[in-house]
Formats: sequence, structure tokens, C-alpha cells
Amino acid sequence: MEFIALIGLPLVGALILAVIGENRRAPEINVAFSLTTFLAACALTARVIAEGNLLLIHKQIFIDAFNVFLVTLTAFVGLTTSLFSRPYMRVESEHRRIRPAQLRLYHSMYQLFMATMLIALTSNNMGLMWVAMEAATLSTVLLVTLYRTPASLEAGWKYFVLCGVGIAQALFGTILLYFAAEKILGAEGVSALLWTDLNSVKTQLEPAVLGLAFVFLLVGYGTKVGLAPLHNWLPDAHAEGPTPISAVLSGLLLNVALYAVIRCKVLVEGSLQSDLPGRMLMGFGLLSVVLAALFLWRQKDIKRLFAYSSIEHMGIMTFAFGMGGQVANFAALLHMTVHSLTKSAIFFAVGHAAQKAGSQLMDDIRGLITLSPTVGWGLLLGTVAILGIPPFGVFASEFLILTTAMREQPWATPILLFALGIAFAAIFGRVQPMVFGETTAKRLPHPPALIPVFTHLALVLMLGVFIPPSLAEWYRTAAQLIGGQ
Amino acid sequence: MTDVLPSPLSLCLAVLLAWLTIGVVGISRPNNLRLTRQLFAIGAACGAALAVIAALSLTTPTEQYVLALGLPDLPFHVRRDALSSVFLFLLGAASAGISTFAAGYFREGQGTPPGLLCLEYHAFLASMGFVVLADDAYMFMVAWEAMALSSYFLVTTQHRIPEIRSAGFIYLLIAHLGAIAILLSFGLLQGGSWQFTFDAMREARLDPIPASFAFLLALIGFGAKAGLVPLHVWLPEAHPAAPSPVSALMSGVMLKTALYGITRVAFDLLAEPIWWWGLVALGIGLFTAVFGVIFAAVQSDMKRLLAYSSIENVGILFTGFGLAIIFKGVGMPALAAIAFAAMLYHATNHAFMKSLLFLGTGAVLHATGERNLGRLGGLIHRMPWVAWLTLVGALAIASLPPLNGFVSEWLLLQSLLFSYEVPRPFVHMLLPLGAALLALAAALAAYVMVKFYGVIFLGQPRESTLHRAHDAGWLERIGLIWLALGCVMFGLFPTFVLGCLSNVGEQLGFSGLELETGSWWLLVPLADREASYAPLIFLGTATLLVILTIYGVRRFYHQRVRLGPAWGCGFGEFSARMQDTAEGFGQPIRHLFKPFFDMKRDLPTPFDTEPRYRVVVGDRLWQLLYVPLGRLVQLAANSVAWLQQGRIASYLLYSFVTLIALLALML
Amino acid sequence: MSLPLDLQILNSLAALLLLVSFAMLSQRRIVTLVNLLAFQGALLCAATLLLAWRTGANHLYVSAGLTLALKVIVLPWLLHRLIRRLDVYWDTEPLLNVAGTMLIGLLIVVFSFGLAQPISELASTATRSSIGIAVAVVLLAFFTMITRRKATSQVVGFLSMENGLFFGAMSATYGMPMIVEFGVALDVLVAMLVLGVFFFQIREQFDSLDLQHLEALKEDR
Amino acid sequence: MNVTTWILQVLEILAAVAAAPLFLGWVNQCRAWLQNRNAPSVLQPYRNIRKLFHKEAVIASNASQLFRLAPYIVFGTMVTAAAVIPSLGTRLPFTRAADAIALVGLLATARVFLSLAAMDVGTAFGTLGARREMMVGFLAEPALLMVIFVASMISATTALPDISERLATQALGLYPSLAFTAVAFTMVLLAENARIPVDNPSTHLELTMIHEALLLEYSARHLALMEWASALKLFNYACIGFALFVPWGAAMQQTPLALLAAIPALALKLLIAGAGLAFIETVSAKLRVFRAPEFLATAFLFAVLGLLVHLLLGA
Repeated sequence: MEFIALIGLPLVGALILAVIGENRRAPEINVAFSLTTFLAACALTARVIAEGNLLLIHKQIFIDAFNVFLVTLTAFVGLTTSLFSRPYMRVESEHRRIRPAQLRLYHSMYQLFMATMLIALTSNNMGLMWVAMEAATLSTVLLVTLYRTPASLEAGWKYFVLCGVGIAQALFGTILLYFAAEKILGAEGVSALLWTDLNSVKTQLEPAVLGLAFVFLLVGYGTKVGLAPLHNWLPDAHAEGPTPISAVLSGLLLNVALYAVIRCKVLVEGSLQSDLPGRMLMGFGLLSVVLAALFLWRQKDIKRLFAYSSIEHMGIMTFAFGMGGQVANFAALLHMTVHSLTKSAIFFAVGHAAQKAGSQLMDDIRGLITLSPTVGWGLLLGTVAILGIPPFGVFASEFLILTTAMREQPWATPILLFALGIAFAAIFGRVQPMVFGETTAKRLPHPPALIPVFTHLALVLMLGVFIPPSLAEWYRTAAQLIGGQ
Repeated sequence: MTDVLPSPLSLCLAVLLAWLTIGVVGISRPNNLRLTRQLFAIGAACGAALAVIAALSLTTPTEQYVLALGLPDLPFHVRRDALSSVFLFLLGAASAGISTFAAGYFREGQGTPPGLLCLEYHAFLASMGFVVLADDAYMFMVAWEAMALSSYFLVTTQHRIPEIRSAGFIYLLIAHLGAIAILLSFGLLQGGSWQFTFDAMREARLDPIPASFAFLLALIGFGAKAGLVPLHVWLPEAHPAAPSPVSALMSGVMLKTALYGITRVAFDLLAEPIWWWGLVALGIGLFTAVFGVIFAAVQSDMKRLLAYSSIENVGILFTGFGLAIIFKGVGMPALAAIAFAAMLYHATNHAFMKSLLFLGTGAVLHATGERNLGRLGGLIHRMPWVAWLTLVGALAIASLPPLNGFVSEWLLLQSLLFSYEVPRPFVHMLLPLGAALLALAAALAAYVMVKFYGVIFLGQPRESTLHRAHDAGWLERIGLIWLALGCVMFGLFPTFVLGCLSNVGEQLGFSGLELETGSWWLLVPLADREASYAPLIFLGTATLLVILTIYGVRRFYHQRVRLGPAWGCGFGEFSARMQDTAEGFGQPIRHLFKPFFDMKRDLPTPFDTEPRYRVVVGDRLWQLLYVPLGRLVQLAANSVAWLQQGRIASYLLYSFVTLIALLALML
Repeated sequence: MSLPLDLQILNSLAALLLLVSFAMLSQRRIVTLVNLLAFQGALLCAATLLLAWRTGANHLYVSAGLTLALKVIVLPWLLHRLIRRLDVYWDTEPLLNVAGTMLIGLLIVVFSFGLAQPISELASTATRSSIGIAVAVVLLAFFTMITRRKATSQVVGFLSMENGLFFGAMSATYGMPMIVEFGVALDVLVAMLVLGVFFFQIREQFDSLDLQHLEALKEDR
Repeated sequence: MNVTTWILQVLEILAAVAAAPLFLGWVNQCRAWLQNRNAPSVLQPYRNIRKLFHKEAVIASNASQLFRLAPYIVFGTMVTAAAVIPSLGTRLPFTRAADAIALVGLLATARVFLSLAAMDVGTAFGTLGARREMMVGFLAEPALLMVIFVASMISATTALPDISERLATQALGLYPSLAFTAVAFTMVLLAENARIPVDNPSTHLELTMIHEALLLEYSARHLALMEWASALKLFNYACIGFALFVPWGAAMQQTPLALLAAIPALALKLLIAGAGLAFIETVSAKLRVFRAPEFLATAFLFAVLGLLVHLLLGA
């Protein structure tokens, strides 16, 4: 029941908004649907906590601690983002940057995007998951190109092609997976694609095939995660789309993709009985962190800056999942949470800042604190949080990851820390002048919607000094599921 | 603890929480200046309470709590032992004076609303307290970085000034890099147990090599916060940038938390320090001391001058620290105890005197709006309170008897003096030279302070506006008096102080001080060597003699006095501009220590209608270390940039190659 | 070797597929490219039908139908319309000259055969030997995309990659479960539609589909 | 400690205060002889001081309290120093109040107040003098400290009386280390007491003067105290020198007789020392101000050599 609501609501919302999307109240409707979705997610969570894992609709849907926590997170960020997009899109349309038709497209695609992500998360069927992932790409491509500027078109095109090709690799991986599984589970029915069934027999699956399958899956979904060197679509897409979309892309879509990778990793590791997949993940992770940190030094566009920071953090998570083990997984999950919250909060603030300054170039954005204290502080605190400075939660996860890395992969620790240091210098050195100093810009009539920003930051802060036992327990079980040895 | 009173630790925590609450209350009414001032006053009271608690708890046994916060597997551990108590006392006592001053200091138009300032300020205080109480790596890091962050916000209070922005950036950057080093050090310290509580680290008996790495990393990390050369560059930028009470806190207290950290690591977590670590610390410390004081001598901004003097004192502290390690490492317990006690003593003293001086400059800044020594002068007539109280601080920091600065310096020299008995070749010859360097630093400090005090308060006003300068308000006076009193008391009763500090040493495995307990007025740190020092007698006699002479002169001779214009070697008309400027006063130093500076001078030519003389003294380390580093990173960034040429085909190629490579790997 | 006739036919179909991929790799005339794509689709469809008849797996008929509908009729038609509307008939000189392209193509084929070896040994299907060809087709298509400058030809490459995947699925496992098949087909269709929108947007911005216009967003400036 | 010892202590202090100008007079006289001028009386310093005391004090109108207070403080510190230094007896109660290092600190205090007072009126010369005085100070202090170190290494203590006792009581022998340090000490003494070659006490040529520049604004009783204090300073340094290098003759036990017996010894030492000082001043030429650092660096070098020699030979 909750599940039907969870998936159905956004779909319905997409349909409705596809019709009345340019209505003056459309943003509110959008919020309403996101809110109900979020409530459904909470209900579902409650049920999972109460009854344990769920298998629904002929085992097509599987919900366990791992994905239900992502579902809640997704729904929550979806809600706050819709809250944020209300005033944001208003301003955009008043500035004639988008026409009503585009507004309609935006709203309906927003809901559709939510739906696809939720399906991708909850689907037990690897094939279905693939379909949902692809759908998620398709639903956002047109959002990236919403402004129809040359840059946005280019970004959208790259996003489309690169992710399309990537996803194609993933499909081949899925085929191989199916091929390997059908030996054991039989071809009839879809049992051979159900993660739960695969998981139960993973040790019997043919290592050679699964190895190859994993490569394809990793390259495929990894492209969507934004792992270097497959990341090239990410900064463009983040920078050129409307800010709410940047927020959900980096706050949610990347998580979902990473989730897919991890699901596959669990199977493959089980079959290969070797830590090769883990090694691959770690390699990708480190490469992403280092490259992103270096790229940060060349940024002029604020959204590109934070897009690269997303790559960096995805790298950190990937590295952590690659290390595996109870603590590392725990830390990675925690990092997923705090990163989504913080990064989307940052993008909210950035959105308002860019609107106020009328430009995304960092040189044009100055003196935010004097222009609008809330936006300024939001951006500053968000940046501080994302840079992993206590008492914010990002530090908590990074602390765990680093300490585990010292134990498991001592060689990697200096590299990570080095990259983090560089990233710190780059990001902070660019954000500070935007927040502080004098400004010539004039205040905008619209009060910024900063409840989302500060709720997110408050949550992150809380996670930094106090993780509620229930939540911790939840993470633990999830970490177990992902195979804490 | 079974007695009726709550344990000191809980009381300390209560005070820290009180500070946080004060901050929150302050932010709730951001623009209410009256409320903010009252809050600062309350904060000062809390500080005093903390000082008292800490002082009383110096002799009580260690206590430990586990809070229900932090990570699920690593909740916050707090622990209070004698060492923490010392630094808590330091924090409380100094902040009591500073907050009182601040209550009268902060005005409108500081750039940041006072309520916010109140929050940042008290969060800063509380985080420093938590640093000292933390008993596991996670909480320590959290408190440590929270301290850096809150102080960063305080430094950037007047963020409209570009220099202050860059100062803040450098400050936070170096603080963060330091934190990374500390984190690594903790990673080594846990020594295979993978428990990050300090208890586990105490248990872990590290082998010499990892232990050494851990120590060096910690030295780098904490040195970055303390401002050891070459990691000092942020300090002279950031400390002056902050509002004076904050500068006072940063110089007076925050630097000491770094000392606390390294002490905790070296003597507590790594129970058995190796003697050559001390040599490293000592060397860096001495260099830092001389370096700092030399740069202080050539500054012409009064707060920068004080900041550099803080660098000098940090150097002295680390000298003591190094000595303690050396003596402990080679098995000379008595001297080790002295050096250690001297270090803690100096830390406390510096907290008082440097805060006093910074607050003095703050008062001057408010009265005149001027930080440049070249535009001050003669203020002793306009603001006598500030002038005379600051004099105490200046004399103390110049380490002149009978004030407190001298006692710690004296103890340090005492221990350094007998370092020739260290049973290591070369070392026993080098260390006495170290003593000479220390003496040089002390003497130069006197030079600096004469410059500082003389140029600001004595002579004639260099600007006409200075005649309108007003003296500090009563709250500010109370703050200054409190700190000055501290300088005097800690100078006059060293025996008591050492009595307490000896206990700290014992808790960290030093032998107790062999104080000659016979006479409370006479300080004999090493009973077997008759070296002794009696500040009270000193002061007593000196004052007695002064009074006697005055009386005698008055008694036997007339006391006619005629006021006239200054003679000035008979120059007819002499103006304020004839006095030595700050630059002029620094000139001998610039001349003697040329190699240290990179100097940019433009001298007037004889034909200039209005001759201008300008000299900018820069720090060579910028060019030598930091600029190249930045270039290197930029270079790396540029070199990876070609990866992203915007051509989709190449992007596809990347993923293609990646795919092929991984497949090949799998085969 | 005495394979039953149908298998021989299947294998020759597979060989043809590979050949077509090579042709696409070298072909620069976009219209021809699209025709080749359609032809590839047809081959795929034929193979599927044959397999369906051989194994009697009914769902294969469905997917054969899907293939026919999508890859032989709808998509080529769409593309042709696009080409006509945007009149882009020729791709400019590929980034790599034909000889070089062919050489690398050969290497890719060798690699993919080697890659498919272990899989084909495990495979129980009659068509196991053609798995290698499927992989080859995928990678060749990938490579085609890399070498092209025009958006349209890249799309064609993309679609032929889809074909390769489909062929792989079929020859390895007699196709995926129906639900997935439908999903994939749907996605491809939507993708095509999105693409159509795209092309017109790109067109109205740059009045050409030359990808060199799409190289503004980059780091090394 | 009974009353008599305290009385003796007070007497010793008084003796030192009284004898200081005499020593200065003696040095001047010797100089005059060596430069074959006809010498002023040995008592000339007393006369000067007396004259100054009777004069009416003229004080710059913009002088602060610090300016008036400084002479008393300087004088007071110098007397305290005299009390600490074991000139006649080593066992006097007061000598325990400070060891050699504290003594250096005490002298530094006097110097700082002198300089501050000089800066107070704000004339060009006052600040100039202060600057130079402090420069000489921070160069001389390390050297002086090294000298004390060597002595205290030999006698394993920093308390002056114990140093001199041990040096006096141990077997008479050649101490190369002490020889080196003695040279160093003499140079420091010259520098600290504003004698040629570092400064010229009898010039008011502004380019060269250091000590005199500090006193320019002072007159009458204040000047008298300052002059007296500087005489006392010279005397103290001499006594420190004796305590370190020629400790023989000072009273080891605190009885009146012993102290009485010690007086001629001290007088003899002072006579010789004064003559020597005068000789050095005569044969050497005044250095430029920025040669002074080199001069003191040499002193420091000698002290360090003494130290190393001691560590090497244990002698």
C-alpha cells in the first residue's frame, strides 16, 4: 500500500502537472505531491523497521534497510527541493528565462524523475532497475536543456550521449548477469534477474562471466555516478540546468547510480570470492577524488565548482564502499546522507545567489552576506560543511572513512588527505570572496526560500555531533546487507 | 566521587554549556547591544568560576565521563586531569578579564551584529574548553576544528577589508592542513587497536619508528596552530585582523591549546618520549623565538608587533617543551620536571600578559582609531589608566623581574643551564648555546617592548587628533586590572604556582619538583643547587629603597621644580615629527638581521619637494615556501585540464578505453 | 563440421551483422549509414525469428516483432525524416582515416572474441559461438561513435550498439525476460523521441549538427 | 639570620653606595694621568652629585610621571643589585635573594626604565639614545649570560656567592675557560657602562653618544641620582667581575671582623681594576655605533670559546 502510494503519487503528479504545469499554482501542487510522496516514504520506512524486509508484487519489488533509507532520503530531498524551486522558478519565469510551456515540462518531469529514481531504488529486478535508470536520464535530459541556451544544449547532448552509451554498457552487463544466473535459476520467469534470488545463489554463479558483467555494469552505472574518467558529462549538466535540477542530480541521482553499483558489487563479490571488484571501486574512487580536487582549481562558474565537489565526494563514497567492511560501509552510507543534504542545501543557496547576482560566474558574485545575510550564511556554512569541517556531519563520515583507510589501505590515506586539502583550498578560496566583501548588486524583491537550506544544514550539524541510535542501528543493518564481512 | 559537591569535571562542563547558552541567547537578539554587553559580563563571571574550579581541581584525582553524543561506536569521552586543569584555569582566568573588557568594548558598526559576535565569541571559548577536556580523537578533532571555525568567523568580523579576508582564508587553510596532520598522527597513535579513545592510545605501546612519525605529525599539526616557523605565516595576519578582545583570546589562550595538544600527545599518549624529539622541538622553538622577536622589532602596526611577539613566546614554550623531552629521554628527572613546569608556567604567564597588551592596544584603537605606531604617541597623558596598566604587561613580557614573565624565563634558563650534563655528544655543547639564543630573544623582547610602549604612550602625540583621545571605560579598566594583577601575582608567588604545577608533572610521570619548601618567599627549584630567587624581597627592597631615596632627597634638599619646554640639545623649534618613528626604532634590527627580511625601501631623493620614506619589511618564507607550493598545485591543475577538451568523441574514448582496460584486467 | 542448416544460417547471419558493423564504421554517407542500420535490424529480426522457430520459445517472436517494428521501420524512418528535415547527408572526414579505423576495428574484433571465449564455453545455447560477434558489434558501434563528428551518425552508432546488445542477449540466453524487453524497447523509443526534440533544438541554435559546435564547455581554456 | 647579619648587610649596601662615586673618580683620575692631563680630584663625582642636588630641577612641560619616577627606580634597582652582589661578604643574607640570572634581569630592568624615561619627553636625542642603549643591551646580555654560564658550570650553581666561594676554595690552578670568559666579561663591562670603545662618557657629540643622550632632559636631583646610579652600575659590574674571576679575599663567614678584613682586599681589587679600565679606555678608540655589535659579538665568541674549552678540558 505505502509502496503503491510511493511510486504512484509522483507518476500521477507527473501526469497532472503535464497538463496544468504552467498554472500559477503548479509549484504548490508540485510541493504537495512531493510532500505526500515523502509521507508515503516515511510510512514505508516505519513498516520496514517494524516488519523487516519486504517483497512485493511477485518479488519484483524488494525493500530492505539499505534502499528504504535511500528512499526516505530521496523523498525528503525531493520535498525540500520542490519547496526551494517554488520561489526560484517564479523568479526565473518572471525574468522571462523560461516560458510557461517549459515550466510545465519542468514540473511534470520533476515528478517523473522522482518516480524513476524511486523505482530504480526499490526494484528487485536488475532489468527493471536498468530501465528505471535509463528513464531517469531521459527525464532529466530535457530539464538540463530547459534554458535552450547553446551551452545548455551542449550539456544536455553530452549528458544524453555519454549516459546513454554508459547505460548501454550496463545493459550488456545485466544480460551477462542474467546469462550466468539462468544456469542456476532457470530461464522461465524473471527469477534469474531478481536480486534477492541472485543474492541467495551468488556463490554458485560463474565467476568468469560475473567478472565481465561487473566490468560492464561498473562502467555503465559508474558513468552515471560520475566516476573519473567517465565523469565528463556531470559538470556540464549540473552547471547548465536549472538549479533545482542540479540539486537533485547531485544530491540524489548520483546516489541512486552508486546504489546500483553497490548492489551489483555485492553479487559479484559473492561469486568471485575475491576483492577485485572492491579494488576497482577504490581505484575509481581515488582517481575521482584526486582529479576532481585538481579540476576545482580551474573553476570560474560556481555551479561547476560544486559539481566537481560532488564528483570528489562520490569518489570518497566509492572508495569507502570499495574497502568494504562494516565500518567503511557504515561511513559511506552516512556520507551519502550528509552529502546529499549538504550539497543540495548548497545548490539552493547558490541558486539564490546566482539569481541575485544575475550570473553564475564567481567573479560576478560578491558580498552575499551584505546583500542577503541568510543566503550568505547558508552558502558559507554549507561550504564549510561540505569541506568536512566539524562539527558538521561530513566530517564524521570522513573521519570514519579515513581512519578505516589507515587500517585497510594505508597507502591510500595520504592521497585522500592530500586531495582533501587541495579541494579545501580551492573551494574555500573561491567561496569566501563571494560571501564576504562589498557588493554593488541590489536586493531582489523575492525573499529567498531558505527553510530547506537551514533544515538540511541543521540535520547535517546534528549528524556531526549526535547520530540517533535508531538511525545508527539502521545504518548498521544496511552496512551488513552490503556485506560487511 | 561521593562527596556532596558535584565533581570538578561536571562543573567545568556546566560552565562550557553556560557559555554556549550565552551565545545562543545572544544570537536570538542579534542587534541588542545592551543585552550583548550584559551577556559578555555574565560570560566573564563564568570564566572566573571556571578558573576557580580548575585551580581547586589541580590536586584532585583524574576523572572521566562518556557523553551520549558523538559517533555510535565512538561516543564523546571527556576527561579532566591536572594538565587539563592548568589549561582550563588559563582559559578561565584570561577569558574572565577579556570578557569583562569586551563587555565595555564592542560597539555598533563592527560589521557583524553584536549578537552574532557574542555567539561566535562564546562558541570559541567553549570549543577551547572542549579541546582541553576531550578524551578521544573524534571529540578532540571536532572541538579543535570548531575552535578554528569560530575564531575564523571572529577574525573576519570586518570582512569588508580585503586584507582581513585573505588573512581569514590563510588562517583557516593552515588550520585545516594542521588538523589533517593531527588526524594522521592519531591514526598512528591508536597503534593497531583501532580504538580512537585516548585511553586506547595510552595502552598502545608504539615502536620507536611509528611513535616518532606520530610525534612529528603532531608537531606539524599543533605547530601550525601555535605558529611555529615556517607555519607561522597566518598568525601575524589573522591576530591583528580580529577585534582586540578576540586577538587577545587567540594569542593568549588559543595558542596554548596547541601547546596542550602536543604535550598531551608527547607525554601522555606516547608515554615514553625519545630524547631526539626534544632536540627537534627545541631547535624549531629557538628559531621561532628569535625569528618572531626580530620581526616584532621591525613592525609598525602595533597589533602585528604583538602577534610576532606571540610567535616569539610560542618559540619559548616549545623550547621548554623540547627541553622537558630531552631531559626525560636521557633520564634527568629533576631537570625535566623543571623544564616542564617552566613551560606550563610561561604558558600561563603569556596568557595574562599578551591578553593585557592586546586589550591595551584595543583601548588605544578605540580612543584613536589608529593602529599605526607612526601616528601615535604621548597617550600616557590622555589615557593614564591604560598606559600604566599596559606598562605592567610590557615589562612582564620583556621578562623583567619581579614580574611573572621573568620567573618562567628564569626557570627555563635554570634547566637549560645544566643541560651540559646531558650524556649525549654534541648535544651537551649545543644546548648552552641555545640558552644564549633564549637570552637574546628575551633581551630583544625588552627592545621590542620599549619600542612598543615608548612609541605609543610616551613622547609627544604624532597627530593632532590624538589630543581628543579618551581613557578606557570602567568595565575595560576592570578587565585590564584583572590581567595586570595576574601578571604581578604570578611574578610574586612562584613557589605556590610551582607547587601546583609539580603535581601536574607527577601525573604525567615526571618526578616531583624538589622545591625547597622551607621558605615560602624564596624560590629554590633545585634543592641541591643553591640557585634561588626571591621576587618578594626584590620588590620589597626596591620599593623600600625608592621610597627611602625619595624621602631622603625631599628631607635633605629642597624640592623646587620648574616646568619648561624640553631642551632637546638646544634645538630651537622642535616638533613631534623629530621623534623617532617606529621604523626608525626598528632600524638597528633591520641593519643587524638583514638576511631575515625581504625589504622594499623607497628612499627620498634630495630633490623631492616633499620627501617620503617608506619601508616594507616582508617575510622571505612566503617567496621561499608558500608561493612555490601554490604554483605547483596550479601547475598540476593546468596539466590535468587537457583531459577535458569538451569534445564528446574524446569523452567516449575515455570510457571506451576504461572499458577495454578493465575487461583486459578481468581476463 | 556438420552443423544443422539453420545453425549455419544463424552463424552466417551473425557474420553478416559483423560485416555490417564494419561497413558502418567506414561509411561516411549518413543516409547509407541509416540504411545499414535498418539492414542490421533486419538481420537481427531474421536471426530472432529463426531462433524462435528453432527453440520454439514464443517470447522470441514478440521480440522479433519488436525489433522489426522499432529497428527496421520506426527508427530508420525517424532518422530519414530528420536527415531530410535538417539536410545533413554527409559526415565530414572522420577523425581517423578509414585504414586506421579498420585496423583498430580488427583488433577490437579479436579482443572481443577472446573476451567471449569463456562465456561461449559456458553457454548452453545453440548460438553460443555468436556471443563473440555480439560483443564485437557492441564495441565496434562504440568505436564508430567515437570516430564520428556529426550528431546523427553518432546516434546511428548508438542504435547499432543497441542492436549488438540485443543480439548478445539473444544468442547468449535466447533473449531477456519479456518485461525487460518491453522496458528496453520503450526506453529506446523514448530516447529517439527525446533525440528528435534535441536535434531541432541544436539545429535552431547552431544551424548544423556538427559536433564541433558542441565543444564550448571544457576545462582547458 | 639574626639582627647583626642584617645590620652588616645594610652596612655593606651603604658602603657600596658610598664607594661607587669614589671608584668612578679613581677611574677618571687614572685616565687623566694616562692621557697626561692634570687630573680632577678623586672626590669630583661627589662634588658633582652634591651640586646637582642643590640645583633647581627643570622638567620638560610635557614630561609624564614616568619621567620623574624613573631616576628613583633606576637608583633603587642599582642599589638592590649592589645588595645582591657579594662584594665584601659572600654569606650575607641578601645574596640569596637573587642568583646571577636574576641579577642580569635586575640590570635589564634599570636599562628599560632608563630608556623609557628618555623617550618620555619625545626629543630626537632621547629616542635615539634609547634605541642605541637597548641595542647594546640586547647584544651584551647573551654574552654576559654565557660568561655566567661558564662560571656556573665550573661551580655547578648560578648563585653568585656560591660560585665565588667554590672558585675561591678549589685548588689554585689555571682555568683557560675562565681566562676567555674574563676577556668577554671585560668587553661586556665596557659596553654596558658606556665606556670607550662603545661609548664615550665624556662627550655630548650626538652622533656617537649613547648613555649621555638618555640623560639629556634630566637636571638637578634627578640627574644626580642618574649619575650616581651609573657610578653604582660600574661598581657593581666590577664586583661581579671580582666574584667570578678573583673571588679571593671576600669574607666567607658573616662576622664583623671578617667583613672588615675583606675591605682592604676589595679596595685593592678596585684600585687595580680601575687602573686597568682606564688603561683600556686610553689605548682603544671609540667605535662607530654599528661597530658595537661586532665588538659584542667578539665578546660573545670569547664566552662561547670559554664554554667549549671548559666542556672539552673540564677546566
